[in-house]
Amino acid sequence: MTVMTYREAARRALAEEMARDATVWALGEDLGRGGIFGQYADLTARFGPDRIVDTPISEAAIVGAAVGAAMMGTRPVVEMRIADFALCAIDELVNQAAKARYMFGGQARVPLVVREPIGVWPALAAQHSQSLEAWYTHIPGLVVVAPATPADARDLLKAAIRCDDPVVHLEHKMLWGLEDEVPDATNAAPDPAATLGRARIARPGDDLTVVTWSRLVHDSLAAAEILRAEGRSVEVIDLRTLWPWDQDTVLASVERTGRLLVVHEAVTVSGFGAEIAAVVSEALFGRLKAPVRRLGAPRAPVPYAPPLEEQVRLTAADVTAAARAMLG
Amino acid sequence: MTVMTYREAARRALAEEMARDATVWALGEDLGRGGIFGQYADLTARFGPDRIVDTPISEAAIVGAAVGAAMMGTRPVVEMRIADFALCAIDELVNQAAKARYMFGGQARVPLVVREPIGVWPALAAQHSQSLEAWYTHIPGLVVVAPATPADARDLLKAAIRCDDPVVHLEHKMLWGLEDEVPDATNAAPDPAATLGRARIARPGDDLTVVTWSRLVHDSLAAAEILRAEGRSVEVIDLRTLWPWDQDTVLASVERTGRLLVVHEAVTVSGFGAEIAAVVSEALFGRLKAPVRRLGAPRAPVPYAPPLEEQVRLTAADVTAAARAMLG
Amino acid sequence: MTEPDAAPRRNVDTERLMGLLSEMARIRAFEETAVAALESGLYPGFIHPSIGQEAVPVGVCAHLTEADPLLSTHRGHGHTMAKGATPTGMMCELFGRASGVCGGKGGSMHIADFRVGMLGANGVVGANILIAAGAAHALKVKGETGRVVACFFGDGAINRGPFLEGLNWARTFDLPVLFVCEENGFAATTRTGVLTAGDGPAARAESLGIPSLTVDGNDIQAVDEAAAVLVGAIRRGEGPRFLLAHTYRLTGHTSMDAAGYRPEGEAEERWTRDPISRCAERLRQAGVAETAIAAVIRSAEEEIEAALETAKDAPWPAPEAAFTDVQDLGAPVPTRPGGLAR
Amino acid sequence: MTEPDAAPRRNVDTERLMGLLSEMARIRAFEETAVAALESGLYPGFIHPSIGQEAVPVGVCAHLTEADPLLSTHRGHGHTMAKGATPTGMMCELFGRASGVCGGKGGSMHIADFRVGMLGANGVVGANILIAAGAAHALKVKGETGRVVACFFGDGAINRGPFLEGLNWARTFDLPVLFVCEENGFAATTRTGVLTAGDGPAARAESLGIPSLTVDGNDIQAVDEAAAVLVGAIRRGEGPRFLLAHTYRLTGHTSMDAAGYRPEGEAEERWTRDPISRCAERLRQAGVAETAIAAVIRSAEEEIEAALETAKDAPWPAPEAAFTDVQDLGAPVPTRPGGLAR
Ligand SMILES: Cc1ncc(C[n+]2csc(CCOP(=O)(O)OP(=O)(O)O)c2C)c(N)n1
Ligand SMILES: Cc1ncc(C[n+]2csc(CCOP(=O)(O)OP(=O)(O)O)c2C)c(N)n1
Ligand SMILES: [Mg+2]
Ligand SMILES: [Mg+2]
Repeated sequence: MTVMTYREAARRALAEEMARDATVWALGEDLGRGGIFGQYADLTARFGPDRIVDTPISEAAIVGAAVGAAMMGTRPVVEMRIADFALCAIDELVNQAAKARYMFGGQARVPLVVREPIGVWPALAAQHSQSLEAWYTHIPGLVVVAPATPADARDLLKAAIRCDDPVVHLEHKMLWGLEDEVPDATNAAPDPAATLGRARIARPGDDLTVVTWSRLVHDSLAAAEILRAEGRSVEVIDLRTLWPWDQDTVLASVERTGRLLVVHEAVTVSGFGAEIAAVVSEALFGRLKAPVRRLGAPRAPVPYAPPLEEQVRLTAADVTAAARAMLG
Repeated sequence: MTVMTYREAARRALAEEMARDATVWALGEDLGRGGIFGQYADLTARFGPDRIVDTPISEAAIVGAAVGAAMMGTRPVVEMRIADFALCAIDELVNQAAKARYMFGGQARVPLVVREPIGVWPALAAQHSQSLEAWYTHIPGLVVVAPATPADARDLLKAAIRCDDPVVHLEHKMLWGLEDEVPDATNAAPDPAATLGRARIARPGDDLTVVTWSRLVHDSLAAAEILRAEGRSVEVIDLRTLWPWDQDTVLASVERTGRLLVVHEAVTVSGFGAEIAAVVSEALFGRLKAPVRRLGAPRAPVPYAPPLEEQVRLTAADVTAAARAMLG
Repeated sequence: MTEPDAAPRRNVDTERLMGLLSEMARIRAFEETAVAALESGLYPGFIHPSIGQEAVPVGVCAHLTEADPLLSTHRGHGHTMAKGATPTGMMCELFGRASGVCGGKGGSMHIADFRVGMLGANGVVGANILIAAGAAHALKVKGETGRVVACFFGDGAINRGPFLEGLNWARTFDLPVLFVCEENGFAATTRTGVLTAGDGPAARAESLGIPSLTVDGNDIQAVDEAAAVLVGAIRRGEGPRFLLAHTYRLTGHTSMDAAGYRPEGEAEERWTRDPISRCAERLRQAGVAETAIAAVIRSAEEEIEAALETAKDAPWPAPEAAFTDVQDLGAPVPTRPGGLAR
Repeated sequence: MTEPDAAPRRNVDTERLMGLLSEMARIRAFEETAVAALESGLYPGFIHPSIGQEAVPVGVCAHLTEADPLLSTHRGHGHTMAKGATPTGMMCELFGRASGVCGGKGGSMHIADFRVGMLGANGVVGANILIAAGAAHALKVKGETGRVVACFFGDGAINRGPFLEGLNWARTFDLPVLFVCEENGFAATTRTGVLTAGDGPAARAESLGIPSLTVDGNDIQAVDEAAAVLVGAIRRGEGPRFLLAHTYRLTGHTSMDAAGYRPEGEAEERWTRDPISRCAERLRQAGVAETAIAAVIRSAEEEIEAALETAKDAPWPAPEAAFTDVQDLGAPVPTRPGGLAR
């Protein structure tokens, strides 16, 4: 066990994979100075500028080139800087990366990882704050990952790099500084199939299941703690991987608790919570004690001013209130 | 009443709006030769190349320029040719068009219409067949429209052009040739607020509600007809507008029938059916006779060969089977 | 045409130059005040100061009226003020107040002041180029002649696709746009030279058929003169023009960036070419009294000081404002207490 | 360097030229057969024939080996065959059969044959430019020298952002890519000249620091010679190169397009500059017997005829194939009967 930040865990994961496999490389803007969140700090000194590649401001080319490089047998790790900028490279991700293997009848493999820092960070406003994970879950060919803890920041990134299909790897801007214990890893690290697609019961409980991911895992845990004082037992599931998602773990939990609240930072409407709610409502029809509820952002862009931003950013208090309401 | 095609209805709608309002103009590739589906036929002769604008192959510029032109008081109608190519202009649509009004505190208005021909058309394969309506419903600031009939191809396009916010207008490739009666319109045509967001009960029924849109309205109607022979009464709701969507009509229907099947051509996972299923399951909890079911495409790209394409394209038989299964 | 500054200037219109100095001083005062206020925790986030680059927007906007739309960038305070916006609305916006020019919803990266034709900063590098082309296209559709759209962007933006698509568009449709590239040597922490192939922004513009001028962007007179030529041509209906202005970002990329990636002495050396000092020096040489120059600068500082005081006391936006101006149909419905809006 | 064809050629390597003729004839036969088969309803959809443009891929690919990756377009049959693919796998793919080179999943717009280094046609104009840059970047990352990536695209593609981003990328990182622009005068039904500002593809490439050659793309010897120069430079590690080949699309945009937007006589006039006839004529002038030329063409036709027959009888893919090769984790699970896969 070592205590480290989410940033450091992710940084080490990349460094270890690069040390292990010479075909792994990273590309993105300003990586040579450590990346804007420091998640690439010192990697250029270690691996050189040909493997930690500073790119022009050319998001389409960053992803498009990574597709070609992945097809040619390397494993590019693409840094998008801010998830919103990935919208400048959607053709490359959705029409090219996600479909190449299929369209070409299995001739191509596209083992690339697209790292996208998501979420609200104070005062970044509408064009730097989005969480669009639901979009990626809708696209055949993509794996979608969203670590919430330092341990997962490491293990899921490693698994993503080892995955032979394109992975959208969503790291939350507010989590970079989060410190927690990270189990010492053998370097013979995660097999993608054993790691991706597995949820984690972050806190066991009996009265209500909260399914969440990324930043809101922590707020949900805080809410669960508050509710414990009120005699309520809330199970918090950190989904970790959104596609494929761990239906077994979620369904088993909700079957037991009878109540499901899905919590995410993204806009509620057509968020990934809708998919979970639809699946669970169908699978456990007649066995739920309450309707499945979703707690997400209103369908509004993220505003700048603090009192406005507060209106669209979920907090532990929001989760607590929603859970309390469901528990009756 | 005049019988005309979906193509012709849409063509006339645009022509009428252009005749009525000199600030309405259209831009896209090959429009001067009528557009690839003939939906702009003869409009250049009537309105000239400065209002039916042939553009370079520059999707980002087509949408980006339309944003600027809309902010400057014109009403651009953008032709994306094939919905999949809109993925080359997602920043322009999502980060710019959808957010400008909000970010600038109401100073900007962006009255643009983005026309995107969606759906599977024989043998177009993975990069020309997508239906990504769910994405747009997830983005604050966008109105999302998907007409299924010639009458709506006209009325909804007119309403979209008159709408003061950006509208994503999804026309199905397989519907261009569909003929049907179109009520004679007064030229004092649809008020957006009275037209957009209103579902249509395409066929009334009592045992099951099918909510659908675009091409699958017709297959759902065919399924309802087949099931009538089996003594089952199926209500088919053509949603028409996906955002805002007509929750009142849908909830009233499902409350009555007790059963909901959502049918769409898009991939099921995180499709807009998930949103509808989640809302209805929550709102009518305990009052449903069966779990809400979704029928959509598997999470696979659209393949080329006919026997493969058939595996991912829904038909009336699929709707019939799913409805029959729900009716027990 | 390069570096018209190289040759000594024949005559100096001191009145005009005093006006330009004043505009530059106002921007400088705004940026310095805004940085200091941010560092004191008076508002959240960060800003991209344009300290050292003031001559470019001031020289260009001297040839624009409020009827001429302008599209700006993340580093847009200078463009906004040069375009005629009052600093108070912008300062209040930085402070996230209801009286901010965007009602507190946009912040520094999304400043806009439509009253003076400033149609928006942009948080996405290069996106404004397409919007500018479209704003100009609207003028064509509406048959309006004589108006000019100005579009500012950095030397990093020329590597994004919209640069190609937007310039090709403007030339193809012969639209009245002035593209202004502020070559400050950096894209965030990266030297733009290293990641820009070929002969740079102007060569690219020329390859797209757009005539260009290249100037010392720290020489306000050079910018002023070049802008006069280019804007004049555009107004006469000759289609788009391109201005490449060499300048230097005297601060870090953001107010939080110490710019440790710059070799020691570089910024210091560049400060000696600060456009404001150079302008003042030229005025002195032309016989303008030191007191007159100081008065202009002092007055700029006072104006910004007043804006700061206004912003400090300005009321916050009402929470419900988070849900307005999203869209007319299907707008979110506020539901607090008991949860957020849907 | 322009139009090297203008000057009469000194000596003709007839053996080489016969080989090139044969390759062109194979492509021509493939396209004509594929169009006819489509028109007879033997397979669905449409194709983009490259009739009239055969000299470009043949001349370029004569300098490539199977180790050299190639990225193609929607109009990619010629590129694929010139790269060394057998016509049978491609014809079966058009027919949507299991023995198609993509197992029937791709079709004409997504042909790929990785065995010969053909890494994919593309249904999105310009997208292949970025993929090509990246394929070359992989060679750099892996430290492989001497291999060359070829990337074909049309004159319409140069107005998309990826053209700028991809060429800038290739030059910035000094990658081994040959960019080949097939200027056939059209983007679908639109004249490219009308919507392309500036001096065209080569001028843009040069502005991005990429040396270029411009040739008569209907003169196989000119293409062959220019490709030799450019590929040689790239193989020696000199970075990217650009080839602009003037050609003409002798058919409509697709097999369904009657091209009524072309003035009468234009296509007829252009047929007189057909690269295959010109090549044959040059061979005749060099003393090659008419029978030898006819034999080459007949043999090409026979090869394609055989491919057609194979395709007609080839088995369909199993329905489950619709669900394979999506992704390893989270792949769809076939559930018919009783519904589609989830
Ligand atoms: C599409 C996009 N990519 C990346 C960024 C992050 N970013 C913001 S400013 C900047 C540097 C821009 O450089 P330049 O265009 O030269 O403008 P300058 O900051 O020098 O004024 C970057 C990379 C962004 N905002 N948008
Ligand atoms: C991004 C994108 N926009 C539009 C299209 C539709 N389209 C297919 S081919 C074509 C014309 C391409 O012209 P060019 O690049 O010159 O190639 P050519 O067809 O002449 O070989 C167009 C517009 C597309 N496939 N992709
Ligand atoms: Mg810069
Ligand atoms: Mg062409």
